[in-house]
Amino acid sequence: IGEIRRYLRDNNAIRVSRSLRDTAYRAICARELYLKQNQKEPSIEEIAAEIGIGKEDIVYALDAIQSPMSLYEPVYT
Amino acid sequence: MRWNTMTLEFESRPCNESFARVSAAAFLAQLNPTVEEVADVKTAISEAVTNAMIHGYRQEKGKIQMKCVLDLEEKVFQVTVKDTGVGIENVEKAMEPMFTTCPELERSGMGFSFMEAFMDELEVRSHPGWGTEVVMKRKIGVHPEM
Amino acid sequence: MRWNTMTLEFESRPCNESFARVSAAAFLAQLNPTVEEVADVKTAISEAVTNAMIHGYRQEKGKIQMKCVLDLEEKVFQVTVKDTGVGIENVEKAMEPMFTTCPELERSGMGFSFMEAFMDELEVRSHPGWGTEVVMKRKIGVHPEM
Ligand SMILES: Nc1ncnc2c1ncn2[C@@H]1O[C@H](COP(=O)(O)OP(=O)(O)O)[C@@H](O)[C@H]1O
Ligand SMILES: Nc1ncnc2c1ncn2[C@@H]1O[C@H](COP(=O)(O)OP(=O)(O)O)[C@@H](O)[C@H]1O
Ligand SMILES: [Mg+2]
Ligand SMILES: [Mg+2]
Repeated sequence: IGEIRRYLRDNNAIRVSRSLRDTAYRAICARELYLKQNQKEPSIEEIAAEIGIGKEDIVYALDAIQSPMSLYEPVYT
Repeated sequence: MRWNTMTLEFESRPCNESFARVSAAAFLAQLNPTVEEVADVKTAISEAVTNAMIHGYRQEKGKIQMKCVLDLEEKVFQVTVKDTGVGIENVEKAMEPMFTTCPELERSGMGFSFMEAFMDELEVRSHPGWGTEVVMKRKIGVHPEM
Repeated sequence: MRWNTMTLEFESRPCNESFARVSAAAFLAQLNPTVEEVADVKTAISEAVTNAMIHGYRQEKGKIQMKCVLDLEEKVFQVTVKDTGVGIENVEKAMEPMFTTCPELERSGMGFSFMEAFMDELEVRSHPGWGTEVVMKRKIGVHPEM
């Protein structure tokens, strides 16, 4: 049932959870590339400059994928 | 439990604008909005917070309070942005499209018009010397999905 | 301007934990941390907020206050998580690794140990009936190389 619900949801108007996942994915890729090229951790600002998304929004997106549960939890608890 | 509320208080500095917007968006996420709904709400909040900083406090020190309320049953998001800055002499006039007291700042005078356009309800309470309070509401999940 | 502060007040409900964590992390972003530094701070905040909800308010209604201060010159992040719940009888004992008053909740008793491990400083003030205040500090940008 969870699968079906998720399927339906993903095919409706884009949910925030989905766009957050995209942002997080790009941030993770940018971080890995930076690590490979510079042998050190990039700062949030360097990632932000790379993918053209604000620092705060990147932080939010990375949090969202870390706790996927909170995004799928029903609202009425 | 039908309601959920939060209050955020922060300093009137440009660097705090995006953090305030993200905090509101993260709170609003509990209503499971679409990307567009969040973008609309963020734009409206941005205008209100920028007004508090530029007009309310004239870029001087001051505190801005943002209060968000979620109606979890009706799926309504309400946000109040409040400053204790200079206030507005004539609210009705200030809300007219294109009206601005800072043309030199390259402001468009469309801030209130944007808030009205992106939210379902907009209410402005202001008195000179007391400050300004902007209350906005937006129902989430009404627009039929593609 | 050396300092920047914000205060967030929210209800003691599990669904607010992630939003509070995100707000703090978004504010911290101004110190330009690495992804890892953000993750460390978030873990510590998570533990403190969860403690307030589970132990402080015993899952009943209550307000949690989170205050964040940025030292923009020294690049230090300070966060205070405060509840006005039941409070702690013996703080020293509560902070011991593995100590827990709720073994049935499958809590590990490692919350305070995590806060200590992930932050540079941890201070706990608590009195029965008054509530609990957890103050944590973390310097950002000290471990630039892996
Ligand atoms: N928080 C506020 N404090 C004082 N004056 C305000 C505030 N918000 C708006 N105003 C007044 O209302 C006018 C119109 O605001 P707005 O529609 O956002 O246009 P703009 O910000 O581009 O001037 C402003 O020029 C200002 O005079
Ligand atoms: N905010 C709080 N209010 C009341 N008691 C608390 C609070 N935080 C911690 N405690 C007490 O300290 C103990 C240890 O906390 P912690 O190290 O986080 O472990 P755990 O949460 O797994 O029990 C808790 O079991 C509880 O008795
Ligand atoms: Mg404006
Ligand atoms: Mg704990």
